[in-house]
Amino acid sequence: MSQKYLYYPGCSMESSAKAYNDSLMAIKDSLGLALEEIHDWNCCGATEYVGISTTPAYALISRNLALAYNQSNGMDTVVAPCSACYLNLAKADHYMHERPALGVRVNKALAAGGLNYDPGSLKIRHLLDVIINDIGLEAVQAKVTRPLHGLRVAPYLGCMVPRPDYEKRWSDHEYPDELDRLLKILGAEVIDFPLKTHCCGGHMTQISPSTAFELIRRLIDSADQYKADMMVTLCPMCQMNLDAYQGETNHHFHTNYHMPIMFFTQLIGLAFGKDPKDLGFGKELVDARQALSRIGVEVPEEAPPARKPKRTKKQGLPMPVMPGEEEES
Amino acid sequence: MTQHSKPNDKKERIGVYVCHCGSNIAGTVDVENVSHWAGEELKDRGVVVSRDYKFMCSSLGQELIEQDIKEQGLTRVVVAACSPHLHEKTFRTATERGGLNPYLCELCSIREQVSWVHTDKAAATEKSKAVISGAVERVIHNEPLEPLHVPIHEATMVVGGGIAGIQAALEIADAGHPVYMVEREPSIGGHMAQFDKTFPTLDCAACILTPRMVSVGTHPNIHLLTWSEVTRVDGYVGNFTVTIRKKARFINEELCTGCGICQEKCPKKVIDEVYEAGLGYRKAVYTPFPQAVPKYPVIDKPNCTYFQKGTCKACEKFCPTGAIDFTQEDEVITVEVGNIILATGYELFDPRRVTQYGYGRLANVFSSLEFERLSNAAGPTDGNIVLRDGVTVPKAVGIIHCVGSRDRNFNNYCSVICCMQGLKFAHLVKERTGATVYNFYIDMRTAYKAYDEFYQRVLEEGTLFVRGKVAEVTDAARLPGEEGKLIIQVEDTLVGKQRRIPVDMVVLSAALEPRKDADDVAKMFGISCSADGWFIEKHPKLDPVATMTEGIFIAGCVQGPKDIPTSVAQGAAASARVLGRIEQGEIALEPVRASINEEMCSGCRICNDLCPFNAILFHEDRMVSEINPALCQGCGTCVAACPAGAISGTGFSNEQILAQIEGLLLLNMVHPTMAVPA
Amino acid sequence: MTTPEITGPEDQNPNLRLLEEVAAATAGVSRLEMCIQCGTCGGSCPSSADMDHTPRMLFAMIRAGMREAVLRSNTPWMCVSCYHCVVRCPQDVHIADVMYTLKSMAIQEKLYKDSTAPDFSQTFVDMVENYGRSYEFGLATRHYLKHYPLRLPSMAPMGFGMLSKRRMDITPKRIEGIDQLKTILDRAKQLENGQ
Amino acid sequence: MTDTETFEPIIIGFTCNWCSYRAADLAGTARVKYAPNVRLIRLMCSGRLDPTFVLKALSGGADGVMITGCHPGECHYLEQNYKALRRYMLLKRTLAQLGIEPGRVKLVWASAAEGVHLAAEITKLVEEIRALGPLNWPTAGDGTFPGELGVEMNTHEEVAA
Repeated sequence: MSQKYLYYPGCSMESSAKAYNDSLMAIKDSLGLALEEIHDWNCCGATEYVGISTTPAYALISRNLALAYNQSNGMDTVVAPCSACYLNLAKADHYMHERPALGVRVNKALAAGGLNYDPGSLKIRHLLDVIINDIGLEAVQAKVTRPLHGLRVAPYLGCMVPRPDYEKRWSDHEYPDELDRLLKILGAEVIDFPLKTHCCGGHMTQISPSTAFELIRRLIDSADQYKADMMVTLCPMCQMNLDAYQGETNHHFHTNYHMPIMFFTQLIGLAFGKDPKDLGFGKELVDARQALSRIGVEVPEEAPPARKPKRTKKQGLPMPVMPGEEEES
Repeated sequence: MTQHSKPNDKKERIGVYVCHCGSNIAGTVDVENVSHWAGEELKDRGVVVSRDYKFMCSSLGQELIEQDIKEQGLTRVVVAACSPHLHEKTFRTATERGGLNPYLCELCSIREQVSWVHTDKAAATEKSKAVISGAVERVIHNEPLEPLHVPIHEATMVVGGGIAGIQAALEIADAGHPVYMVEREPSIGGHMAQFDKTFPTLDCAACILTPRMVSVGTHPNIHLLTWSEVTRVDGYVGNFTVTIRKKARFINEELCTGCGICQEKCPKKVIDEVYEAGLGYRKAVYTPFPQAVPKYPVIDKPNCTYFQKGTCKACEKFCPTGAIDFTQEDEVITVEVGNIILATGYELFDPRRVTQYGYGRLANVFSSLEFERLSNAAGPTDGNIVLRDGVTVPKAVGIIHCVGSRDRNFNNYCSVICCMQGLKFAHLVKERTGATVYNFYIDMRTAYKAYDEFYQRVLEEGTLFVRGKVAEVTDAARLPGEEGKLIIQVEDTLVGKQRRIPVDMVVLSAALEPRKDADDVAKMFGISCSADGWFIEKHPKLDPVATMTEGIFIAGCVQGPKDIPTSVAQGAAASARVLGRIEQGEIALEPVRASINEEMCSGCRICNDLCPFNAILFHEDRMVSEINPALCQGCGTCVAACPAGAISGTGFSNEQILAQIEGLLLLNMVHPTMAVPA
Repeated sequence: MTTPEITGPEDQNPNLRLLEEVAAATAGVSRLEMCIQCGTCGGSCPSSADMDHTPRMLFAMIRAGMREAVLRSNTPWMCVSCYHCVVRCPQDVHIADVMYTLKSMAIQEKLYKDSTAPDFSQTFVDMVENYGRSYEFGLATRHYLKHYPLRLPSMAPMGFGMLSKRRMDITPKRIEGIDQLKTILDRAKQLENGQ
Repeated sequence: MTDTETFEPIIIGFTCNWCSYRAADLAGTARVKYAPNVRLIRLMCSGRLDPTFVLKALSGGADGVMITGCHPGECHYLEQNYKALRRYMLLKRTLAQLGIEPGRVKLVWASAAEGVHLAAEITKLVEEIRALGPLNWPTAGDGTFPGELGVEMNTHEEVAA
C-alpha cells in the first residue's frame, strides 16, 4: 500500500542536490511512498528572507502551504526533503498560530493573491521522519538486498531537522538516533558521531568564508578521527557545504581531507540493489568511488555533458560569466 | 432590582463590614461606596449596619462586630474581606464573642477574587457589591450550628524513613505516643545515608544519622515497618485506617541476628541502583549498608538464583540460625492512626535527559548522587575519587550546577541544595586529589547560616568559578590539549567569551524531583500536588507542614527541595502539630454534613450508591435512608441527587445557595469603558 | 503565554523601549524579556568566536537600550541558524528569531558594519522575488564578483565542477504564478510597514 | 460599536472548596488578572451542584454558568466530580431542549495549583458568552424558572448511566 503525501521539493533538489532528488525518485516506489508535488511551489526563502523582513518572508513560505492545502484532497501532510525548507514551512505554520497577529498579516497578504492558509491545517514533516515513522524500519529492511556491510558511515543530520522541532517529532535535539537506526538497518557500520547535529556553516560560505571553513573542518576532522568512509546527510545545504567547499577548506587549513558526503537516500538505493548510476553517485565533488569500491560497488565516472547546456530563454538577469567558463559562452 | 422569591421574612438584622485591607482591597475597590451602597440599597433585605474599616481582622475591627451585635441587636454578620480560607475562623470567633452562633457569620472574598484579580476600579466595585449582596441573601438562611467533635486516635503514622521522617517519629515517640513508621526500602536512612559529608560543617553524615536510626529501631513506641508500602487509606482525621503491604523479606526476623554470613555466601552480584546509585554492587540477599536499621537483610526475589532457577539456597545452608525462609509471603497489615505525616522525600533528576551533557554516553560524566557514593569512605571506591575505570585520579574536575533545575526544558524551580552541594564536592575533590576544580554556575545561592562562609572557604582553597550555564560536554577534541579529555564548552559570562575547558571528570549537580509516584501517593492520602509535583502545604508561609486535608501533614523534600537542617525542622514541626492534636484528644470539625428528613424520604435508595464513604445506611424496616454524621464528609452529592429533596446539606443548603445566586445577580455588569474613574 | 504588553510611564530615553520593540517585531513569541544572562547561547554558538558580542551580551545591551551598538553589532549576521541556543536556552528565548529581527532592523536603519551579509541576503531575495525560485548560479556569481573578486579564481574549479555535474543551472527557473507571488509580496511589504 | 463589544455578560461560577475555589484564591495571591464578569459561589464539591442551581442562575439574569471541580481522579471526596460530569452532560441536553445554547454552561477542571489556568478559562468563557450575546431566558410569563416549572431535570438518570 502506498502512502500519499504532498511533496515540496525545494530549489536545491533541482540543482545542487540533484543526487538527492535522483536517488529519492529511484527508491520511492520500493518504499511505497507516493509523492504529489505541490504545483507551482516557490522558494522558501532559506535563511535569508526572514532576516530582511518578517511579513513578506512568512507570506513567501505560506504561499506554498496555501497551494498545498488547495490540492490536499484528503492528504494532510507535506513532506520536505530539505532541512531549511522543512523548518521554514513548519515555522510558518507554528508562528502563524503562536502569534495570531502574524497569521492575520500573512493571510491578508495571501488574500491579495487569492490564497489563504489556516495554521494547523497541514502537518509538515521531513522525509526521514516519514520513512522512519510511517513506512517503518521493518518495511525498509525487507527491501534490503545488498546490505552495506563494511561501509563505515558518520550519520550527519545538521541543525534544522532536529531543532527547534516544534512538534517534538524527533527523538532528541542533540543526539537523535533516527538516521543511525536507518543506516544500521541498511547494514552499514554507524559510528557514534559526536557532531551529528552540529552546524555545517550554513550560508557562512557566502558571507564569512573563514567562519564556514572552520565549521566544515570541525565536522570533517571529527568524522576522519572516527575513520568514517563517508558522511551521510539529509540536507542539501549540509551536503553542498561539506562536499563542494571541502577543497577550499583543505586549501585554507593546508589539510588533505577526502571525505565523501552522501545523501541517505543514495545509501538506501544502494542497499536496495539499485543501479548506482540512477542514484546520483558521481555527482559529488569529493569522489565516493574509492569508499564504495571497498564494499564492492563500482560507480562509473559520470561522463561530462555531451553537449553544452542549452540556453532556452534569453530573458532574465544578465548572465555573469565565470572566468573558467569563458570558452563555453 | 429583581423580585426576591425568598423574602427576608425572618426579619433578620444584618451587619455588613467591608474591609480595606490597607490598600489591598481599597486600591481597586471603592470601599466607602460599597459600604454606603449596602447600607442604603440592602436596607430592605435586613441590613441595619454597614461599615468599612481599614483592617477588619485587627482587634479593633473585630470589636466593631462584637459591639454592633450587642448594641444594634444584629442577628447575622457579613464580612467582605479576604478568602474564607484565611479569616473565616477569625470572624466567626468574633461573632461568637458578640453572643451569636459563629455560623451566622459569612465571610465573602473581595480581595483574592476581586481586588487582586481585576484592574478596572468601577467593575471591581460593582462586583464587590454583587458579592456582598450574594452573601447577605445567603446569610439570611444560615442556621446556628455546633461543630462536630471527633476523638483523635493516639497513634501516628510516619510514611518515609529519611531524616525528616526519622525526626518526626522520634519527637512523637519520645513524647510517649505510639508511631508506625513505614519505609519502602529495606532500611531507613533515606538519601542522607548515602552521603559522606554534609555541608557546611562537613560532619560525617553517617556519624550524625546512624544514632537517630538506631533510636528509631529500638524505640519502644516506634513500630518500624520497612520493605513495606501503604496501599490504602480510609477514614478521616483522628480515625484513619491504613492498609500496609509488608513485602516478604524471606528472612525470619525472630531468628536473624544480622550476622551477614548470607550476604557473604550469596553467589549473585547485582548492581545496586538505589543505595549505590548504580555505582556499586550488592548481593541478591542484602542489607543496603552496614549500619542499616533494621539489621535484617532482604532477599531480592527477581535476582535470587533460587527463586529464578530453583537451586542455590546458599544463604540457607550457611545461615547459623536458620533464619532464611523461602516460603514467606507478603503480609497485609491494617493499623488505626489519628494523624499521618508524609515524608516520602525526593528522587534525583535523571541527567541523561540533558543529552548535551553526555551523562550515560561519556563514561566520566557522573551524577551528583554517584559522586556522593564515590566520595563516601564506605562506598564502592572506599572514598577514592577516581574515574569510571576505578583507578585513575582526575587532574581536573568540572562541577556543573542547575542540571535539570531552573530550566524550562525540565524543571522551572531552583533545587536549593545544588550550589552548596557543588561547593562541598569542590572541597572534597581538592582535599582528596588536589585536582583543579571548576564550578560552573548561573547564580551562586548560599543563603543560610554559615553557608556563605563555606563558599569563602572553597574560594580560598583555589576552586575556580565560571559564571555561565554550560552549553555542552563533549569528547570531540579540536584544539591542542583536548585530546582524550572531556571538554566543557561554556560562555564565561563575566569575560564575555566562549571557553572550552578540558577536564577529566564532570559532575552534574542534578535537580531534586518529586518521586515518580508522588501523584498516586497524594491521591491515596487525599492531598494535592503542585504543578511541579511537590505536595502542597496548607499555607506557603504560615502553615508549611499541614495540608488541606485535616490529619495529613508533610515534612521534608516531599514539600519541595530542601537541605538537611530544613528537613529536620519540618519533621519536628509536623510532629509538634500532631502532638498538639493528641494532647487535645479530640478535634472540632466543621459541621458541614448532610442529613435526611425521614418524613420526606421515599426510600428510593438513589443516594445509597452515590456516597463514596458508605455513610448512608438504609433501614429496611422503615424503608428510609439515614446518614451517619461521623462518616459523612459533607460533599453534598446526595443532597443534589435526592429526587424527593429529602436530604439537606448543613451549611450549604439549597435555600442558602439559591438565595446567594439571586443576590449575586442583583446588579448588572458595568461596562469597564463606560465606568467613571474614581 | 503571550508577549506581555509592557506599559509604564513614558521613558525619557525611547531607546529603553528597545527590548519591547525587538520583541514586537519578532515572529512568534520571543520571550526576550525572560533572559537570565546564563550564557547558554554564547556557550553553544558555533560562530561566537567571530562575533563582536555573544548573543547573551547583545540581549543585555538591548535591555540597556544601547540601540546603535546593538544594531551595528555583527552578532546577528554571524548567526548560522543552528538553533542549538534555542533548544538549550533554559528560559525558552527564541534566540534565532530575535537575530533575524535584529538583522532586519539593522538593514532598515542601515546600521550594519559590513555589507557582505546584508547584500547576500538582499541578492538572494531579489532572485526569489523575480523568479519565485532561488538561482544559485546567478546568486553566487553576482555575490562573488562584488564581495570576493579575488576568491573567484580559487572558486572556479568548484564552480566548474558544479556546472559540469549539472548541480547548478546557468539559467534561472521561473514559476508560473510569479505575478501572483509578486502581488502577495507587495501586499506583505505594505503590511510590514503598517499600511 | 457592535453589541458584542458593549455587552458585558454576567457569569455565575460554581467552585469546589478544595480545588477550584483555592485556584481562584491562588490566582488572587499571584495577582493573575481576569475578566470581572464572573461571580463565584463556593460549594464543598462539584458533586453538590444541583442542576436547578444552574437553571436558577440563567433564569435570574446570568448569561452563562461555569462549573468547576477537581480533575477527574483527584476529587477530595474520591469520585464525586464524575457525578458532576454526568449531570453536566444531562444539563447540556436539557438546555438544548429549552432552546438555550449549551455553550453557555461550561465545565472546567482546575486543581488548587491551577490559578493561572482557571483565570485563563474564565476570560475565555467570558469571550465565548460575549460572542453568544445576552441570554433571553424563555420565560413562562410569571418570572418563574424551569426548576419550579417542573422541567425534567431527572437525576434518576445518572444512576442508570
